[in-house]
Amino acid sequence: MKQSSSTVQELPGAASAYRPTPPPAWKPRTDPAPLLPEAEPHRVLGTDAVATADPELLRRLYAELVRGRRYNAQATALTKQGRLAVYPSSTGQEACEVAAALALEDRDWLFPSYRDTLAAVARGLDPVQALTLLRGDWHTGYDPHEHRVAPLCTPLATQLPHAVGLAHAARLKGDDVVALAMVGDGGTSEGDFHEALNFAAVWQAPVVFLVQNNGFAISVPLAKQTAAPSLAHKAVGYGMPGRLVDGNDAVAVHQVLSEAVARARRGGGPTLVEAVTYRIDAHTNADDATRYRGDSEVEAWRAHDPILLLERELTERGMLDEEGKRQAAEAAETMAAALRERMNAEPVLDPMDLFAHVYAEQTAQLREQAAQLRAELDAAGDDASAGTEGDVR
Amino acid sequence: MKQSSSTVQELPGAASAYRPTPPPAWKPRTDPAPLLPEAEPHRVLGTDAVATADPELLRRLYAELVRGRRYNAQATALTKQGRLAVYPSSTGQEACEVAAALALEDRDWLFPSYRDTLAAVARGLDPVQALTLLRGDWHTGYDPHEHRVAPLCTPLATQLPHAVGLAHAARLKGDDVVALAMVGDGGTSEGDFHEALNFAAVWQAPVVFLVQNNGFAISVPLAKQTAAPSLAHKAVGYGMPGRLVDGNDAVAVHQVLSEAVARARRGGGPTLVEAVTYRIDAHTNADDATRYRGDSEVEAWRAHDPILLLERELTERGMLDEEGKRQAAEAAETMAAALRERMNAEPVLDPMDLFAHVYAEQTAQLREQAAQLRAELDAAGDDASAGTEGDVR
Amino acid sequence: MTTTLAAAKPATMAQALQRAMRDAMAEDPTVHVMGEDVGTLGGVFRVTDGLAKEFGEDRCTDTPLAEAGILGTAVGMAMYGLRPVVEMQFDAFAYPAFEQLISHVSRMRNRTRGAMPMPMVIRVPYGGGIGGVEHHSDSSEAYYMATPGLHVVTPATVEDAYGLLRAAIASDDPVVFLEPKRLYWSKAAWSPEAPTAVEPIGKAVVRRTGRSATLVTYGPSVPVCLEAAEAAQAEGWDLEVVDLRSLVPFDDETVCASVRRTGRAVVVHESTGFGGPGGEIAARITERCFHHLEAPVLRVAGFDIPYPPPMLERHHLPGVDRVLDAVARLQWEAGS
Amino acid sequence: MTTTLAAAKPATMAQALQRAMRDAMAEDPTVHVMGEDVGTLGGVFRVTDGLAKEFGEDRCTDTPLAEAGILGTAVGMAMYGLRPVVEMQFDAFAYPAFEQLISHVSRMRNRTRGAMPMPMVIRVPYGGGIGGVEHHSDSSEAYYMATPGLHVVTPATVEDAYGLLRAAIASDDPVVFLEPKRLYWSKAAWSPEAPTAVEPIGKAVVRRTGRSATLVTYGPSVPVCLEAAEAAQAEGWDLEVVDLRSLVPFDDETVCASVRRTGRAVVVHESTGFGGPGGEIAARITERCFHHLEAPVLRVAGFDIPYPPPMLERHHLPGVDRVLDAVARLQWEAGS
Ligand SMILES: Cc1ncc(C[n+]2csc(CCOP(=O)(O)OP(=O)(O)O)c2C)c(N)n1
Ligand SMILES: Cc1ncc(C[n+]2csc(CCOP(=O)(O)OP(=O)(O)O)c2C)c(N)n1
Ligand SMILES: [Mg+2]
Ligand SMILES: [Mg+2]
Repeated sequence: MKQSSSTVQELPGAASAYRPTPPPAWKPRTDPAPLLPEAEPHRVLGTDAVATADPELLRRLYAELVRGRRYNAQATALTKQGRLAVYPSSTGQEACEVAAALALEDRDWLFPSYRDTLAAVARGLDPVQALTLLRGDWHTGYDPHEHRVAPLCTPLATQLPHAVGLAHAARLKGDDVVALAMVGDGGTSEGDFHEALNFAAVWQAPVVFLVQNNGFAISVPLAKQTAAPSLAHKAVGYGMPGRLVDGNDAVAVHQVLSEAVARARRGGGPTLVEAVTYRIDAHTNADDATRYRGDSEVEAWRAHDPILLLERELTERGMLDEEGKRQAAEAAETMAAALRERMNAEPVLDPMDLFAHVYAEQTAQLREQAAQLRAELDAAGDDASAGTEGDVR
Repeated sequence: MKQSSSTVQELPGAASAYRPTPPPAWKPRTDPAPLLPEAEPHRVLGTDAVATADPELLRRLYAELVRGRRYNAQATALTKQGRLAVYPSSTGQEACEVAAALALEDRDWLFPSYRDTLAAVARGLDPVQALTLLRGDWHTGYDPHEHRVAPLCTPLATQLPHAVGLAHAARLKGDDVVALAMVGDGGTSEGDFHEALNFAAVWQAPVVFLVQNNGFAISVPLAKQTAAPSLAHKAVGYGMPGRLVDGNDAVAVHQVLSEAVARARRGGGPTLVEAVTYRIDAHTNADDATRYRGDSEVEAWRAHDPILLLERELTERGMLDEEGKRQAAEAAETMAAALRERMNAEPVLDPMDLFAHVYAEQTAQLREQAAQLRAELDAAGDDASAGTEGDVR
Repeated sequence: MTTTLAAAKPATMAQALQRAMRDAMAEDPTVHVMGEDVGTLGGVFRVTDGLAKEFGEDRCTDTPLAEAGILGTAVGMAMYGLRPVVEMQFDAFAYPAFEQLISHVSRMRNRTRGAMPMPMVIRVPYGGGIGGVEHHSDSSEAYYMATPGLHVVTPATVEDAYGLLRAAIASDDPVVFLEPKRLYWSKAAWSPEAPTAVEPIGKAVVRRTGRSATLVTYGPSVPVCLEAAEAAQAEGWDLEVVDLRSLVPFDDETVCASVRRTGRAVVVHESTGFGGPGGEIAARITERCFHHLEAPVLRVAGFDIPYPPPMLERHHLPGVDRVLDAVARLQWEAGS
Repeated sequence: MTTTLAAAKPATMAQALQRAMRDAMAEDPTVHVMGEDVGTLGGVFRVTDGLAKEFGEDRCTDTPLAEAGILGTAVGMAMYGLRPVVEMQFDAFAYPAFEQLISHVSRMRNRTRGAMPMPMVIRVPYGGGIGGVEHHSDSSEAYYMATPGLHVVTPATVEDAYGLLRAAIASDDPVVFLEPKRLYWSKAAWSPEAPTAVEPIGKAVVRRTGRSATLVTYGPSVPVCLEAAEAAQAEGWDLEVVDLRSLVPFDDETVCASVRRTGRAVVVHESTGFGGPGGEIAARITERCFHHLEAPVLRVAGFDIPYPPPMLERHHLPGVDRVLDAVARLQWEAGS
């Protein structure tokens, strides 16, 4: 059974008369070269390329980044006050969040993960509705069809095939719609990531996958997650282009995503974009990041902050002065104050909602159970509006 | 929300004073170039490279291919006679099957799929035991530890993480063991394929993945399975080398696998090998291949038959004459006759085996159920040895 | 439209299922069939035979080989207003899709307060008795029953195969449609040119009336119970046979009406007994009919073991004798 | 070895579980802990805290984020003689691993006629009541119970957390070890320096003796039932509480002995009622104790709905009042 191939010997006979031909069915269908991502993360800020960027876009991005940062801070504060059950902050990742929202047309669809409330809000979603899940009064707090934002998705990477299916369905219906799906570096290890990208490429579905590589999956650093040259290199194995971008360069992210969206829209198929960024806060308020990373790493990234990068660029180019900064900050503050105020109101909940929308029509069994709960509530004199947490009794 | 990046305008201000630097944490850990597979499937037969091959290996491969082809034919015949429940033939793929077995050392492990009985037999497994699953008298008909052959695996790609785990465990224990796992082109679409390759690369586990790309997953052609340049290109996304080989060139497959095994053994980590081959028979005896492919395709592949290729080479080099062919055929015939004879004996089955090995110790519930069946059998005067199929009554 | 089924000949369950999809696809352009080998090949059981040819590959699609991907993309398609009819090739090969099924398909309507219903059918050939090797004969209905938000439906006759699948496709909720493999080739003098009506989901039917005891069953065990009921006459037992057809929603009314009348019940299914559907069924009968019961509700089920190899499966599957043995243990001496 | 737990202080269930793994790892070099965030972080519930530091990253490994991959590689490790202890981060995140669990982990011993046992523990934090957002509070035990070849174990006390986890790790069979999240921070005056004995798998315990009726329960519902039993005294009911501890194998003996004595039973769990564990439990009690029953075995369970959001979960979870309501319906007028 064993056979060592190291025993190299001269063979008898002349060199073979026939020439090798590839096996009949084999043909390379795609040239891999154009699929390979950039050698280094693509950047615009600080390069000559910035000169070709739309100034209005730059200002828009700046305002949204500042607002986004403030939103993250406000949501985190609400968590400390017990107004939110949990908040996975995207502080430090605002460039990705904002660029993802701005790269899409109104008719397009966004598929966010639990960390991407900010992208949903930047897309126009009501900030309070976007936080319903994390406040805990319902799962999805908004009608996904209203702003074409799929439910914030917690089971990792499971939203990716949804995006592919929706984009595919839209194309089948002849609609000019692109889906953009967001996932983290950790999420790329899940089987659903693989299956979604493969379906997208085979179907040439108009979908863009944005991986926010923020260096960690909770405590697990990228080096324990993958041995790939970059996450963008995964694209090659599906036959789609991979793009690598500096995720803290809002202009670069916006550019790469816009190109990918345009490509998808014109029938060019899916793209995988890896945005290299960093989660400045802990995984969520419940996490203790000091257990798995040092301050110096965080500090290095603070120096590469997305707002800082853009602010510096705009200031140097004379597009932003102190007054401009003040205005942006003020707009953010107004948003935060409104959010704070609205979130301080106790949500009015109806326990009978437990039985709503389980099925299109309530089953006999659920009607029985609803009646039981109704009776219990009546017996307890419950006014059905209390919104406090799981005191099980 | 919408922002068209097509509006390209000159920006005010001078070119930025600071130069772009990659984000702090970003460094390419692997150069992707060496991971990329060959541009065309690697071949040895018919090239000058064949001159460096070990003649003994060539003869050994030839004998095993002929025996393997005969084994496939015999098993298919047994199916027609009702002696096997089903047989997924590897006719046309014998080069992959045989090379996989011969590339391993005794202490190594093979993880076959349902199509790979031949590899298991070439590795030394008793041909009848290898067919137990397909005859239907038990699931796995052999002790996997005896020849280090994992159970033939039906749920697609699920054996791949097993191979990774076993190889990883062996390395943790300090054992010099490599695992070789076999999967089909269709199986590469499953999430388990992705997760297994990723774990293998992150752990640098000594494991080799052999994808037999035989063009079809039952009726589904490769073009509906993937848009990748080749399946071997998937390796890049995990940070492991991908190799592309002509799967009907037994010497080339053996060479590529041996190199990958050696690499794994010396701590170099996993390799993904795609062998381009063709399934000459239908998916199984129950399948009707005329529904999804034409004769001309099959004929083209018959001209690229693994036995033909090697036979021609050996003949041209004066290493094989009619007598040599006769001897190989005779050895194969002897194997087939023995197999036929042994498979014609009705297996002796004990229905009480239903309750064996469900748990290490039988639970009280299973004892009750076993007693029930015992009583039923006694009442029916069943001699407990009938081996006919599911006549439910 | 080409007519693939002859008008006069009796049809098989597989043909009736094909016809149900064909009719639904012809009526409703949002119905899309997808799965492994469902297109060109027409499915390994030929249940989707001819659909790709008739409606095109975009309506009946051979997907890549990845069950979570199939169900996951179907979710996205349903979000956009399509009605995917997904085929899982065999029971055990639906397992890779469980996360999508449990965490998304079953809950999407609820999670979104009704904004995103999941009108989707997941067809799963299930059960044994066809001589299949391991992983090809599982009865996985307990998993689906334990997942709120899903309907779980299974036909036992050719007519119901058509009528229930039509209803499942028309349903605005996700339906796990369990097809008893063993009955795919069962025939009825049912004319495919005049299909029977759409059958409502959630209604059991009494397949045989009787006074002594009720056999509560579904899917592949329905013919077994009918045969047992015939054989039981020799023992003087007049057995009623209830075919549940729908495990979710469960038809308490029909089942309890029967058991209250007969006073005795045996639940029969192929799935393993422990943790299987029979526990739920027996428990709810007991809760509702306790004072009518002359004996405990008994269960005849597959043993609590991994599904056995083909040559031993007949010892595992609940057959007529095992059903009769259970009926004999219904404490006849005790009562009415 | 560093001692991470103080000797005198009362310990939490999380600490007892950590201690069980630590002791097992110290005794047996083949025990390997693996999962998401189990190493450096010590797990999101800190149950594996300190293990990577003490035993090295090869013995307590942060894996890539892929549950099927975790369980699948664990299968391979078990094939090579290791004893993997796998952590699934939350109940719902075990679903991606179901195919590996059902098709391989549970059957490998059987498929190979005993040649390849799967000595493996799959730790799953389960259940609600902790204010978790969706997908963080599922009670998935019905899926595991319906899968032959698995043991299914769940502790309700700090002592059992230690004793049962030790037994699970020592078991030569795969054990799904369900850890009630809600009880992670429950405390006992149990000294981690003098751990209690290893508890046998498959044995229920009577947590409170009583004569009027039996509450059959497990895991997070045990404290609820004990509280209900106290409250019931005011109504004149003296309730017995049986903590199953092991759903598979099921301890018919202990349960039936209790119910035969009391003549009445209520099964209590958080998992949804329909298709949940209670059906099986009620059915088997009825089968075995029919003539001792004064009333049907009743069930108190979670409603048949997707697990609700944090602010509504208290209405879903079976609490003391709901248990007492069920006890009140045990037809007291009728009998003994
Ligand atoms: C299927 C699944 N497994 C596990 C988890 C638990 N979990 C939540 S977030 C997280 C880390 C995700 O990391 P990454 O994908 O990098 O996204 P990030 O949190 O960094 O944005 C884990 C393990 C989950 N939500 N879903
Ligand atoms: C998880 C799973 N899904 C579906 C199947 C059914 N099935 C058996 S073989 C097969 C095709 C496999 O194709 P490929 O991987 O190319 O291997 P080949 O049969 O060509 O050797 C399918 C779909 C299965 N065995 N497992
Ligand atoms: Mg991350
Ligand atoms: Mg193939």
